[in-house]
Amino acid sequence: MQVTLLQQWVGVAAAMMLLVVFALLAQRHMHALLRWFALQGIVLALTSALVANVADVPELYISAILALILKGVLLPWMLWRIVINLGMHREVEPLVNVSVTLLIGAALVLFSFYVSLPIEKLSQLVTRNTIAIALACVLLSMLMMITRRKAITQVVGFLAMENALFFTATSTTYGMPLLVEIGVAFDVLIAALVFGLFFFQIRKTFDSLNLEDLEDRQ
Amino acid sequence: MFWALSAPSLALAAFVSGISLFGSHDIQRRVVCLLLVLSGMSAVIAGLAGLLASPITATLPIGLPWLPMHIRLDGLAGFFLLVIGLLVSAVSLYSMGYMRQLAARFNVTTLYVFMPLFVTGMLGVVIADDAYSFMIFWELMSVASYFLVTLDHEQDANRKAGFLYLLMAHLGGLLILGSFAVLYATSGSFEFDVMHNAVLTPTWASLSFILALCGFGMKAGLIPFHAWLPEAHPVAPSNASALMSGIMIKVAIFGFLRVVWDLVGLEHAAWWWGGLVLTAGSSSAVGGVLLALQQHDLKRLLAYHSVENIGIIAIGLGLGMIFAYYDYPTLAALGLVAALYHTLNHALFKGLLFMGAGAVLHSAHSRNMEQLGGLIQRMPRTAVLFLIGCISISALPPFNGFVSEWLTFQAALMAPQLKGTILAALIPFSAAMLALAGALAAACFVKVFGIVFQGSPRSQGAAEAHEVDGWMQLGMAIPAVLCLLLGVLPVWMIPLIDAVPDILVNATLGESVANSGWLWLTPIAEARASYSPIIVLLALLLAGGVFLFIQYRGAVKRRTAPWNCGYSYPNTRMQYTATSFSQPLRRIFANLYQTQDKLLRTEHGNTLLTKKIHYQVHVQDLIWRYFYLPIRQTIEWLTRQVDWLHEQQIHGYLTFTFITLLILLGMLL
Amino acid sequence: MSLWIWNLIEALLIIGMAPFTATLVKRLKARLQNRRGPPLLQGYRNLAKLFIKQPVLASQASWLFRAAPYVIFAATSLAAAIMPVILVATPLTSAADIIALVALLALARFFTALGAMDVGTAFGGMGASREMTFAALTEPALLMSIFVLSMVAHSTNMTAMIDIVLNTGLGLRPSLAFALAALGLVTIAETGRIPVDNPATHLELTMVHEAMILEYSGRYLALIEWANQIKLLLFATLILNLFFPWGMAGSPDPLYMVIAAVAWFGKLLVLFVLLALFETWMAKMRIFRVPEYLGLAFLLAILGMLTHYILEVGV
Amino acid sequence: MNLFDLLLGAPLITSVIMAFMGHTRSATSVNIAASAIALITALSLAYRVLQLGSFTAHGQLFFLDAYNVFLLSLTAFVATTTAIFSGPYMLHEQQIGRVTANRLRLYHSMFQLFVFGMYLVLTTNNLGVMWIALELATLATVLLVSLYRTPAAIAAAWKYFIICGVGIALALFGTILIFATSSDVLGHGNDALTWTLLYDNAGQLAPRVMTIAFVFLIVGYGTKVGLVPMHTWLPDAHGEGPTPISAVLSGLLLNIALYALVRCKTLVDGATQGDLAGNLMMGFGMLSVLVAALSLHRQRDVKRMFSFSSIEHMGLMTFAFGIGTPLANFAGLLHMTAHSLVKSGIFFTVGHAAQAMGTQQMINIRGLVSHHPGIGWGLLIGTVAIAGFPPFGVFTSEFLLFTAALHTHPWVVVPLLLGLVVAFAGLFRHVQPMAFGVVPDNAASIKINMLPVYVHLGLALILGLALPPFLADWYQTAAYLLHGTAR
Repeated sequence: MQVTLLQQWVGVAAAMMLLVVFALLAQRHMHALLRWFALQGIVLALTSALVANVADVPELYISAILALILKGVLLPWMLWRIVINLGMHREVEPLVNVSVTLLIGAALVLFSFYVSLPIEKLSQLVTRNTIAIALACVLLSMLMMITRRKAITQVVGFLAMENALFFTATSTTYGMPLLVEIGVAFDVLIAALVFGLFFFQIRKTFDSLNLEDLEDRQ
Repeated sequence: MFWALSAPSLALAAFVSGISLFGSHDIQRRVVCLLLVLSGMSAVIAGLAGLLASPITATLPIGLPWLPMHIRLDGLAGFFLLVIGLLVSAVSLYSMGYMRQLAARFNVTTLYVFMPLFVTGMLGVVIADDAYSFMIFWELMSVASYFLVTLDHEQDANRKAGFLYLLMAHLGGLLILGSFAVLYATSGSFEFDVMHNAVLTPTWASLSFILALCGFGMKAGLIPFHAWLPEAHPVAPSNASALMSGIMIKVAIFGFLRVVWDLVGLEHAAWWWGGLVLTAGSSSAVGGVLLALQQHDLKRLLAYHSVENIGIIAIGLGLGMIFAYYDYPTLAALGLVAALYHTLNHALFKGLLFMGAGAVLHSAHSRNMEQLGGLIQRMPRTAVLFLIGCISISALPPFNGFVSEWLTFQAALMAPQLKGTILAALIPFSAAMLALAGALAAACFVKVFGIVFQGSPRSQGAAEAHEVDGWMQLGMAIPAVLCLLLGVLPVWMIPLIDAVPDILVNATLGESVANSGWLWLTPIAEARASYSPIIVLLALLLAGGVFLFIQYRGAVKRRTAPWNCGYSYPNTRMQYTATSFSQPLRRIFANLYQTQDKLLRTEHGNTLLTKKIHYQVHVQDLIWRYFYLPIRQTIEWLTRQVDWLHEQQIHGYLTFTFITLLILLGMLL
Repeated sequence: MSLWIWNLIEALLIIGMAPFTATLVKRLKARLQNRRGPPLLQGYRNLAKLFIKQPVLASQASWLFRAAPYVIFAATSLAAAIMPVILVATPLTSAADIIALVALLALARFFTALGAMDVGTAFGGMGASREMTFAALTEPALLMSIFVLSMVAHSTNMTAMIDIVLNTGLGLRPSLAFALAALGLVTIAETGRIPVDNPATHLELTMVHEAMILEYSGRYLALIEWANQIKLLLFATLILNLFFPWGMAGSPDPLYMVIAAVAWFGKLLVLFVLLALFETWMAKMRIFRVPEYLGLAFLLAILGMLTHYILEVGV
Repeated sequence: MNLFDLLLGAPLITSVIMAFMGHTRSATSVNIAASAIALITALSLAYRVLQLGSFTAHGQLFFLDAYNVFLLSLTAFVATTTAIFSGPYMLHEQQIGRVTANRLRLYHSMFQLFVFGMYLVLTTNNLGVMWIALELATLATVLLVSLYRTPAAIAAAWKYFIICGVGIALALFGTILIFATSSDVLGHGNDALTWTLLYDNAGQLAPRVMTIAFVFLIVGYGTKVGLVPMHTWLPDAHGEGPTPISAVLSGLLLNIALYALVRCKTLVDGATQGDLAGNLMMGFGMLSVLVAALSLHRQRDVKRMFSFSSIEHMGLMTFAFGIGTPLANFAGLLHMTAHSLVKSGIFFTVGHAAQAMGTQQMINIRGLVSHHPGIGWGLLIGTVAIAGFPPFGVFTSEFLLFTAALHTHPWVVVPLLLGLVVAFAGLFRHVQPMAFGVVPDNAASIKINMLPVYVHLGLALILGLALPPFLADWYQTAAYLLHGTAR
């Protein structure tokens, strides 16, 4: 089947998503991390718009716009304000040094490629080859949550994982039914609100966002 | 079947009244004890009906929808109903008096609530005819008796004993559940008669046998699993421990018979089944009595003796199983009847002894034999009843203990029929163990009676002891009289028991016992062996009576101080104590005990003279060190390893999820 | 009915002969120590004296102390009555077999110990404790040694056991030899003879049986002493009739009875000479050497049983 | 006004009202009233199912069959009893100053939101909506767990939120995969996620993809069920949250998560025709029973200990559904009901005990039987019931489970038996000193409301002794439904 130009663009967008997730893994500074997170939201919106165009599924445009507003603009801005007025010091202390994390990330991509091989063979969708990348994004964002010391970076990891899931939805199934899509977006929004609520609490009681202090209360 | 149902329902009525009437203790006591006595009576009648009439089955609407509760009243259930009924009625009469004084010290409502439940549980187990209701009543019995054991839960030792008791009961219950599950897996149904006719492969049959032996052995107190029994029984109030020691371990024997002999069926038996039960029995017999000898707590001593007597019953069962395997049905019937006869005897004299111990505890306020003594003058009637109990348990002629031991010896002497198998050599050795256990039991009960009742009182409590009230004496008199009757009239009792071997090994002793008249007991054949208890009793009375008559007109007796090599008047401290009485045996069997002795010596100024000396020895069971502690330590070690899992931080927990996901995905490649 | 009367006569014979045989043993021992020893009827005179004397009781002795001698005497004399002495087939043997005999002796011992504990002195406690300890070790050996014979005879009925030895020539049987040795050792322990316990002494440290009956006096002491003498004669007859029954009367006509009586008394004489020799040759063992002695007896009995299985069951 | 709207509307509306209503004594009564309305609607729905058998509403969006109807009525019943129990309990907490007035307002509205989430999970027919409802319920419980605002409570809530968030995200990935394969068969709309349609033509779904989806689902929903190694959030969430929440969390939320997992398992079984899904669940179940049993021994906090007991029982249920035969499913369903009744009863008692003794550390909780016979005996009988002693329902389900397991995998029963005994030892070793012993001097006497506990234990007793026929019939149809064959 002749691969049209637009389909190639979808492939490029998927590659961009993978690149962004790796960048998130590699960041040292909080501000840079948030900027890349916003970029991820925008790329996500772009891919869903592209897929909507390629597979001519109209509702996908709505979810693309939704993604752009919510994940591209709103969440990063919220996180940015939290970082500013909590006066978080700049750098992100990773538990495991960055180069090792990147190595593990590469291995995970290879692993997710092998795992999703059978899915690609079966699915007739035009965007089937992006499933492997979607799975890789999910695993990488989980890795990001594990290897970060700060509560904020863990939240970013969680939200990156939500983005990866949104991307999976668009790539494997041209987007979930609208009802489900809205529901998921609504849940992510509430989750972000609750995170904000928690940060003030943690700040007030532990006066530091390090996760170690949470533990020694046991 | 009406009586079989009325027994547990009356016990349940007692349970309900126990709960509802918690207002005044007196009414509560009378109502509960009366209902229990009636329940005991109806159990006796049901037992007799079961033994004499043909088996009846019925179903009750409660239970799972597709498995209503089945009940069966056949010979086996009948015999054990008889045993339970006799002792429950006796103990309930005894409790009429005993509970009055107990109410002062403990919250007796729990006793009134859980004693009837305990009796209902036991009655239910005996008449259950499907695995599900058997298990329900079985564990109901365990839980109810747990609450009886922990009645006095202020002391820490009682709680520990209660915990160990319920843990072992639960483990035993699960093992029995395993053996039922094996039978269910092959027969496809829970009802006993379907299980009975199921054909088992040798491996499944042996697995079910092992599970049943361990499960019921744990409840009965066979040697490796007996550790809870001497801890739990002395701690319970005396009427409860009389019931527990008298009947509960017999219900375990019933369970063993029902599962192994009836359901699994001895035709599926392997040759080593009987041998295993025989060795377990003889080691329990000797181990139990050796440990009993070294105790100085009266009720703990009696509890260890329960282990010994269960061993003797197991020897009878083992012999029966061996003969059944080599298909000598009449000899198997002899072994079984010997075991059942001893079950009935033990229920009676152990119940009597525990009630006696309760009376001593009630009036002398101490269980420690070192502080008792001289009670025969202060409690004459209890002393006589206790003496009858001691003679019966030491298997001496006019009383019932001797008859069952005699039958077991006869069964053991049939071993040459087995023509040179290994078991044939094992049997005489177990007969020797039985003889040793019997002789040691006699030594132990001379010590008990001599230290507790004879000599002069060793403490203020013992000095002020007073005779117990009428109800308690009546409660003790019934089993005492029955002990004598069973000792003298076995010829009537054995045909009654015959219904049980008729079901299990379809052979009976009836005709060989009947055809030689009511005077002689000839289990197998006239020439073989015979014993006529009546002639022995008459001859004893005659010989003793003749000289009593001649002597009666003899010179008047004179009373002086006992001979003490001419020194001062002997005081109570010069008497032998429980520890000193068993000192020779402690030295001879030293390597079987784990002794810790304590010597406190206070000098008198310079170090040469001692002002005061106190010596105490405590004997601990070897089984604790080599069987129970290792298990406990491995579990403690495992819990420490698992605890590492929960001391991580949030990263650790996320890694667990992440790694599980990767492993599972990896498995699918 | 005549058999019952013969049985009664035999019983009275044993009970009557008991004091005579006891003094006979004393006299034989005295002869070996070239002393004259007591006149043969001394036993009867002692009993007569004791029966008349006024019994002295301890202040806190209970009814059990007074009842015990009667039970002891009754049990021992019944055990003696069970034992066929002259006639092989006495009716009482079918009423109680060998296990019942051992149990009756155990009953007697039980009440002796209780009598001893009743007074609450150190002697009574010590005697009872030692007696019951040794009894606990002797009884299994005694039972095992008898079981060997009963397995050969396929019955525990004494008449049947004697028949087997009398009529079916058993030939050389090592198991019976072991059983005989075990029974011999057990007899010495059971009747309280020299190596286990010295019947003549009142020394606190060594006496076992004497310590128990220290408090008894008058007619009670007479009954107990008499019971002890019956027990000695009973065990002697047990050894003789079970293992060397030759000469016993098959049927109750007078000629055979006389021969049987003479044979019985002759064998007794030989046995008591051997006993006297053994006692003068041996010294009393330390208390805690006795368990090894009894362990040996138990081992011999078990060996007897195993050899019976391995060698003779096939026969 | 169809029953479903009433069932879902009541808690949603009340949660909004409660958010704005100032905290007055009437708040608890409103809370109880709302739960009562929901209970009545649930029972009438159950009655309708009894008449008509399974039925759908609102155009395949909502759905009731034998499997979720008894769970719905059970959830409604336990939610009502918890509301009744939490009334006086939270007032007492407010009196001793652990909770401020407006936090109680948050408590009531979040409680209703949480109950709404659970009803939605049970009644929805759409896997996507089921996921959303479960996520909503998790968010509600996070706020409830951090109600006391103590450092430990916040740490526990944070841990709960992150671990469950990750877990549920993985479950979403699984749902997306299911949607991917089903959209080829059932078209791109909502039908592709409707469970009834999926169940009917599970055969056409691609087996490979379904297995991968099930891996994500079992890890995802397994975190919510509390299966080991994803269980680590559960002890903290129980230990730090208020007692009514621990009771509802342990009694109901774990059941709901397992309900969702088993729904997906039936689809996977239909697709793969193999027993991979069953074996996975059995593996996780066995691991949970053993690890939970061992970790019971070294606990210090009473609610943490009982949460490990919940993990052990959830392990048993997963094991039962893993076996998959109708008898095992029956045992699993019965165990679900009995466990949630008895466990919530125990948590009520433990709540009272903690209030009476002023602490949750088991070392200084002593002599309950003599201090407060109601609490003491309630705790003892509850522990005996949860340990699986016969007269109660938990024993029946364990009994059936053993016999079912012995049919198919005989040698698996041995570790299970050992696990149960070790668990009993660990549980009773802590409960017995708490119930018995001498009363410590700092014990306060509080107004206790033990009626819900005795009602729960009574129901568990009925389940054990005389299982009502209609309930048994439901279990039977559900068992065969889950086994994939018509009854």
